[in-house]
Amino acid sequence: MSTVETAITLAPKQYKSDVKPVWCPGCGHFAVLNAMTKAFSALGLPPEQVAVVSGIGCSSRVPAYTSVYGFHGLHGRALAVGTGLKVARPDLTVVVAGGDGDGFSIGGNHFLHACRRNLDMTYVVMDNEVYGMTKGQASPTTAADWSASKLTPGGPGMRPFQPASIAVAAGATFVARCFSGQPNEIARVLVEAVRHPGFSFVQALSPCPTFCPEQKEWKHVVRPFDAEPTDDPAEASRRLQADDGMSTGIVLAARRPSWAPSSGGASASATTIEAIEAEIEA
Amino acid sequence: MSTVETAITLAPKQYKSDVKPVWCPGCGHFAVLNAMTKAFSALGLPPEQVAVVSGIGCSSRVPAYTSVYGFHGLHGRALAVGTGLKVARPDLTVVVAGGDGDGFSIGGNHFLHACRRNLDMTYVVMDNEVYGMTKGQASPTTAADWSASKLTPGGPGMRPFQPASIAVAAGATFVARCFSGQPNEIARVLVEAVRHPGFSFVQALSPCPTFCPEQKEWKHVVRPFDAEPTDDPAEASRRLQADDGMSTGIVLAARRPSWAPSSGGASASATTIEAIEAEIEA
Amino acid sequence: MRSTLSIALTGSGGAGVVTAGRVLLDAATRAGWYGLLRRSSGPQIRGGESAALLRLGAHPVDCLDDHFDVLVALDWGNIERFADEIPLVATSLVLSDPSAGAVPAAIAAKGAQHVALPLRELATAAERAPENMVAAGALCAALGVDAEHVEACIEALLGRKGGDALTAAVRGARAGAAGVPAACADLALPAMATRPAHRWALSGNEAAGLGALRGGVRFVAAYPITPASELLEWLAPRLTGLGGALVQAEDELASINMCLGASYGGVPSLTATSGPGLALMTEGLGLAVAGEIPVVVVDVMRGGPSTGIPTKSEQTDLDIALNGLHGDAPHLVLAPVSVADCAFTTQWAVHLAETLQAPAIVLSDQALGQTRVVTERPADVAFLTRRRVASPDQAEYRRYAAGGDGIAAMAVPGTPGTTYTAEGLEHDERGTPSSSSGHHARQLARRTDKLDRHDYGPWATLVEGDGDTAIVTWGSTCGAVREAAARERARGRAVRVVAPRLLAPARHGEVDGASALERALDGVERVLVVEQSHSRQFHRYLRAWHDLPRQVRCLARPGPLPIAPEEVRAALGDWSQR
Amino acid sequence: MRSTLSIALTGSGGAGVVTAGRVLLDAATRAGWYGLLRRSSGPQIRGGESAALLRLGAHPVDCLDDHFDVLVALDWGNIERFADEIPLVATSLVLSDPSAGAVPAAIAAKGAQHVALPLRELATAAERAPENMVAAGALCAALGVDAEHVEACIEALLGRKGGDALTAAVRGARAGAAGVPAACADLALPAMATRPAHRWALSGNEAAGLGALRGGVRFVAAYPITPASELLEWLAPRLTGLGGALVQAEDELASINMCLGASYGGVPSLTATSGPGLALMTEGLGLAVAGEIPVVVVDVMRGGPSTGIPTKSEQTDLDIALNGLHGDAPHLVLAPVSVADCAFTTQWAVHLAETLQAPAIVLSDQALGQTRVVTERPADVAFLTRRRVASPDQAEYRRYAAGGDGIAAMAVPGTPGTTYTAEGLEHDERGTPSSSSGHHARQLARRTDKLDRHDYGPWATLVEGDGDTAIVTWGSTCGAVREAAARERARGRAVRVVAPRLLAPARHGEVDGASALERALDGVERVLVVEQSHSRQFHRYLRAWHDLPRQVRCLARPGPLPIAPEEVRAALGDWSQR
Amino acid sequence: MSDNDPGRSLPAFLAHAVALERESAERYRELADVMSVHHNPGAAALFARLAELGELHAGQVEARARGLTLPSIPPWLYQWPAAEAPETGPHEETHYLMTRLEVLRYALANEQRGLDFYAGLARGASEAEVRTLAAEFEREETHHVEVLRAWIDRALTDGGDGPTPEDPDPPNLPE
Ligand SMILES: Cc1ncc(C[n+]2csc(CCOP(=O)(O)OP(=O)(O)O)c2C)c(N)n1
Ligand SMILES: Cc1ncc(C[n+]2csc(CCOP(=O)(O)OP(=O)(O)O)c2C)c(N)n1
Ligand code: SF4
Ligand code: SF4
Ligand SMILES: [Mg+2]
Ligand SMILES: [Mg+2]
Repeated sequence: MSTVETAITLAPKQYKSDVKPVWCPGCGHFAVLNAMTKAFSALGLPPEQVAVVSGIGCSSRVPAYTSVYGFHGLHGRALAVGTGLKVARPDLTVVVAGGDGDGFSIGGNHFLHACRRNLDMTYVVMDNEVYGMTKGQASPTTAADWSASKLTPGGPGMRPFQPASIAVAAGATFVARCFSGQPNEIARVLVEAVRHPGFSFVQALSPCPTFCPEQKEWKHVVRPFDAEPTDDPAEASRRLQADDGMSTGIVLAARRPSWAPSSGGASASATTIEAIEAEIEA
Repeated sequence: MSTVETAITLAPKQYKSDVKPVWCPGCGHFAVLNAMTKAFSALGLPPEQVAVVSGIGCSSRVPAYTSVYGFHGLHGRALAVGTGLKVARPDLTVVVAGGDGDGFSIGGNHFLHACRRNLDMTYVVMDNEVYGMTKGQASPTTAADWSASKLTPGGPGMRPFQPASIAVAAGATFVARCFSGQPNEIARVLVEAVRHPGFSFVQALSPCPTFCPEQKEWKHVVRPFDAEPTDDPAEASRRLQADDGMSTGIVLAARRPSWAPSSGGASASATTIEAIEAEIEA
Repeated sequence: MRSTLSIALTGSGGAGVVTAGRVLLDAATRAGWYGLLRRSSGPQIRGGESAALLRLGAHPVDCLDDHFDVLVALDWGNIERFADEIPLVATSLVLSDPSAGAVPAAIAAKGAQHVALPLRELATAAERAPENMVAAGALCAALGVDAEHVEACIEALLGRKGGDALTAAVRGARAGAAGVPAACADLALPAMATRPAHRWALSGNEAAGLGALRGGVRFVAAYPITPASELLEWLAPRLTGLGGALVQAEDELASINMCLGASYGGVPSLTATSGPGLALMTEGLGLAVAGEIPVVVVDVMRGGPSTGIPTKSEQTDLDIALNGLHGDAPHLVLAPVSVADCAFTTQWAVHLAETLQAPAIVLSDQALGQTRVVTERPADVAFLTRRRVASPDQAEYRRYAAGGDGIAAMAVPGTPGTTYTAEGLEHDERGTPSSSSGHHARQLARRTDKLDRHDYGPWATLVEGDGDTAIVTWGSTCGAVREAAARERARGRAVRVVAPRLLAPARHGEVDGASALERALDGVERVLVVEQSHSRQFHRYLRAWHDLPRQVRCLARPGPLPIAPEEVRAALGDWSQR
Repeated sequence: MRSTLSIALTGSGGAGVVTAGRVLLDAATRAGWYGLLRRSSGPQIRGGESAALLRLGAHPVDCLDDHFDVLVALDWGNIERFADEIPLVATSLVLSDPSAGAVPAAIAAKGAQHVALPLRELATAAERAPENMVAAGALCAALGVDAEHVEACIEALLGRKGGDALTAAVRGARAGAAGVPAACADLALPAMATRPAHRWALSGNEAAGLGALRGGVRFVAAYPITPASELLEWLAPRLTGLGGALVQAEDELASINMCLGASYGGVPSLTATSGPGLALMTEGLGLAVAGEIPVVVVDVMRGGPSTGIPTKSEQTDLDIALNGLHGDAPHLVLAPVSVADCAFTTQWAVHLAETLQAPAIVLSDQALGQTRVVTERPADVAFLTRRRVASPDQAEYRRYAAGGDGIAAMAVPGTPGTTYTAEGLEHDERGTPSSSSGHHARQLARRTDKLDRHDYGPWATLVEGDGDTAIVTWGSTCGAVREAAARERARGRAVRVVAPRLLAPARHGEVDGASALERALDGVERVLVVEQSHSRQFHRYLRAWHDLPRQVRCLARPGPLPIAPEEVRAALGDWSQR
Repeated sequence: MSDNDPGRSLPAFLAHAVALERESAERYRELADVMSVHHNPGAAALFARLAELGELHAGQVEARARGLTLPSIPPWLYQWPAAEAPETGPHEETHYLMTRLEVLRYALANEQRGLDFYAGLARGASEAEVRTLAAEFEREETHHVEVLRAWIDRALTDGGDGPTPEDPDPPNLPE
């Protein structure tokens, strides 16, 4: 990110493609996209070594807007795609991105199991507490009394999903929250997240002015966590439970071995097809 | 359980059907079945007012072994079926039952959302840390180094899923753990769970001697939680995180409104089909 | 004088195209005409280019016409995107404001007449009235709609926005009416008796919702997806009003299984989705087959495969609806034959699912679901049979034992003496799991036969006209096909239209080995199959299940452009000369 | 002397039926015979009743025979469950220990000869040797297998259990051999040259696993399900050995999407499942179609619908495999024609998926997957084409643009200058989402044509014999059909057997408008369709996609009982007389 | 919960005695069923016999309670020395290949726990009536124990069933 570009270091905008986002002007997702490109630049990653994988939703449109390898998959299945990719190609930097509906509603199971599996990849959820793409229905993170959706006229009527707490309980080793109003801070967190050896989860609060104009207020409410990141899940969980969901920063950065196909030391006798065939000989 | 049976009180065995379980002798699931019938009896529930809903697995065979209404559904979808049933028929006592594979692997998403929705029903998971029905593969709760399954020859290699912690993080209002070696205690917990006005989750440690003979040791390891149930999720979560997964008893019993279709006060103008049709008149 | 008039309004974000189109439709309705309004838009959530595609007429209209008589461009933003969707001919008028720039090549190439409509000037003169209302006012005036109707509609639509917006809109409409270009002189539609009773205005999605309620649905669980969400949004408050419930589920796996739970509990249940969601529901539907649990899924189809083209119509979920369940899983598949028929077909689907204790899939599509029509009040048939319920206190209740019609009595939880376990494993008559070949064969046969042998009455197949040439079609393409046939008839050529409303069980209504569809084709020598699919899904369905006459042609074309009446006539080709 | 011999061993929990069957098969193999072993069991996890169903022969055998020559009952526990599965005739021998009780009615009714085999006595005399080994020893001796072979097999199978168990087993086998009842005198099979080279013993599941590895699969993600789990369990350690990976996923939605991620990453990927799991994968398969991502799914079919009959075979996932994807979603569907062919067909499926950048479903079933055969080493074809990979550093890489064969070059992440986004929305050639009718039509056509026009070589359709009567079948029923045809030919009647190994694209290999299958039926006047399904899924597939001769009969019967050669001959009926 | 203390009131004691016998009989019946499902006819027959005897004893104890109003005690409030009623055999000690000798030893352990339970009350109950009746039940249980010992001896002398057999077959995959 120096002013003089070297051959290896690309400027953030070189991580953007020439596809113009269809996002509404004012959408928080722009800031997350920008932060992502800044983080890739700061990390000095060659674009071809990075893959951004997503599901379906406004936020999930992000891969096409980057100049790295992209995968715009199915609603809710981004983490599964990312998992397969990372296991098959551990050399790549895999960033999975999407929305709160994609990740916590239909994709909730993969979220749980990705946290547990602790593969070395990063998951960024642009949380606007709404289904933007399908015209403003309540998502798992929507407030119980948000009554703007015709589908839930009286509001969803239940406690919002708490992504960071659940990530910790499910075994994520890196958990952070940030806000699209602070893109450079997102970039910083993303750099840490990508560097973290294991599964890193970043909840990026990212307003949807179209369906949730009230989220304009967020900028007045967010504030940094009042403590440094901990490496103790129990402590992280305590902090998160005491929080109103609007504190930002890295909460947890713990070490735990990442899952690998051969973990536990499988005793693979045959290492060639011929050897395997020999076992079948009658 | 008085010697003189009254018309209303049925003995536990009257909640059993005449279908003989196919479970292996020694399976922990017998004790959970027995505890369930004891709980129904202690609660004085008429069998026709109770529905037991399950998925697929050895544990999920339980509905047919009871004399109440039963639903043996799809692998992983029991909670969704239970949710629909309870919303449509709030007058019934709905108990959802199944295994750790059914509930935490394929069914993980419904588990998260059922905890959050907090409908007034009970979910019992017979946790044997294995897929019994499909011949002993690792489940989410299997220890990282359990190498008895050919599918994961070196062991699953990841941190086991922590059902109770996740339930708390996801918003369950009643969380308990018990052990099939103590069926009367399970019955007690189930009675509390059914009485709890909201979603109650009971993790019943239930050994699978066929695929996990080592679980015979569990009886020497389980012990009651060293504190009374709390009504504070943060405290429950702290206790669970400090625990090795082998303490039993009710951990959390909190109050939070149960979801109801009209919660939040939907403004339903039309209350007859005719009135609705009148709106359509051109 | 023309009997229908087709108008396209286009413009980019904020131009108010959709509202103008709605004013036009509503005003024409008050003037006694029928009509339909279809919307097309770009991928942006807000502010994208959009088009309101209208057709108004002296009689009910079920499809867009081959071309538009008038295109009113509020501006030219991204008009290329709609060039395909708005066919114009030499007699068509293109109305636009010269100050918005010259007519772009994509439109100019169509060779229509260009007419200046100085929207900006008129609007500015009317104290900055909204241009879209100027356009609406001008069009209404050209059509011959009384100003009184126009203003009443504007008030009904914009009333809640309050005074200023409303009066500005009315000013705009008046300014437009005053400024109708001379070239628009012969756009007038025949005068009608105004405001007839029993005329309804609704979209196919709303109609399907109404059908569900009429059919007795009181539980819905669903997950939002385009273009089905509006059906659900329409239902949500109304279900609550009727004492039912709608659950927004965490995903489609949950929605279908929640429906099964509620239906098991005795409450008729429904979910709505589109292709990707249906794909997630097939396992649940299989359980509904095996466990004999009534449930209805309305699939509002969109362009496929995969995420495909979510906002556009196609008839390509036929394959998955018919054959997407694993195992031998007989179930019901129905398709409405018009926008308004979404009400009847959905109501009937609920009735059949409940009566036959089987899942029913209703194949609507974006073109039906999101098109708003003004039409006669759709039929409300009072079906007599309902779910067969077990009587209490039976000595040996056998859930899966049935008499001659193959339909077993289903106990409702809460009933004493009939407890049982609903079962997705193969089972004996009591429901106890069994892998015996005898139990399997008997239950398979019963589950098939109860559907095949049911008497579906006159609704199963729509048959219009006669003659030895037939056009066989289904779903949303029925509109264009019926219109094409009408045009043929007007030219003195007999053409039969055959459209199954009940697609599965395909071999229902057999008489002497001939299926209902085969009988509808009695005496037919030539069949033109019309469908909106690339892989000829409907044609393959017909071949697989029915014996067709030897001469078969197929007009199968994918979405998103609708199939037009003249396209159908063209496909008849030399058959049309006979 | 008979050329094949069929033996059923039955017994309840702990009787060791399966192990005895395995000893018999292995010993017969060492003696130079071919054979197969199928297992059938009750619903208990352990200790349930089970049956080992064997057929041994002087030539390879691909199916069970019409009846069994010998039934050895180690005990009579729950034998009724198997009564259907073990047809006996008057010449069959029923061997059982009189001390286990009289032959139960279900067996006695079959009219076979009862022979006393005093298992308990022999076992006790042999110092409490295991009875199952006594039975195995007796049978091997009756067949004429050298004791040396028998003991070598026992050692190979039980060696790891250690000394005592092993010596007891050997004692048992010897005692059995010494006690062969006189009635067993003519069970001997023709003597063979022993231990021939290149003979393999494997189950269909293992064969499919081997085919996957041979095809280059190095990534597998899957969720356990009967009867596919063994395929995965076989693969897990071997994949690791080859430097690949197997991920046990949280569910089938995850497994298919993990495979897509790995395949997108350039690594050939596969998953295996059964009906319920396949139902959960169709959305992912649709993405593989739209995004053109190679992937293979082996569906080991079991009885349906829903959870159905998990342990038994049926061919009823054909519908969902062919038509279970929403939208127009052309893909590959293949079916092995024998147990051993699971290797070739799976390998070929990987090759085709990779070459054509499309998902391939391999339809195996429980009868193929869980049957162990002794056979010739299956072919290992070295296919030349592989995934077409984009070359680095392109000025304007267009992922979805292709030349004449319709196959675009797919960039592997890590390659500089070819970054792109794999897309499930409809898109232009670059992959940018588009709802244009032109892009849609072109991509749909290309995705269809690349499959239809590919040259599949000689493997697509198995054709055996000639004549104007054909039996058309697929998958696991090929064994019985080929045997029935062979019997017809032995009687001097020409019968053609036609079995598509490649079911979709159905219209591949067209010459002058005739599909490969239609050409295989050239000159055929009568077709008997044979399949194991109640709803005639294969028959409907044939009707939908191909023009059949006018005379068609159909032998369609659901599982779980296998279709036997004589059942096929009976279905030929009067056609067999010509 | 002194109301439920079997040592402090005769009705509470009898409630315990009834539950002890009933639950034991039900468990034996359950085991007889599961053994028959798993084709262990020998074990199934023995468990069925034990269930019959258990039902008989339960009937006898119930007869002793006739005329009294017993407290209605929820399962978890019985004051058992361990998790379950003393004569209720634990599931985890059963397996499908159980020999008859193993079944008898299993039953013996159950009866022995019953005996110990009554013996404890015969000495330690605060209520005299309870002590008397407990002593009587103790004698009854002693008899059961002796009978079982005799059965075991007989089984041993006729060779028993030999060592616990091993299932040579792999398990099954039902779903
Ligand atoms: C299987 C399936 N179900 C439903 C949909 C419809 N759908 C598309 S995006 C979306 C929600 C997106 O919300 P979120 O992930 O929060 O993203 P946002 O648009 O808010 O950024 C839904 C429900 C779909 N595409 N596929
Ligand atoms: C969609 C689907 N996938 C997989 C299966 C196979 N299956 C049946 S039961 C089971 C696991 C059961 O494990 P668990 O829930 O822990 O129950 P247990 O048998 O251990 O009591 C699996 C994977 C299935 N029936 N359906
Ligand atoms: S709808 Fe909301 S989330 Fe979607 S692009 Fe617009 S502002 Fe962003
Ligand atoms: S396999 Fe395990 S879980 Fe299943 S019945 Fe047997 S012991 Fe129980
Ligand atoms: Mg969102
Ligand atoms: Mg389990």
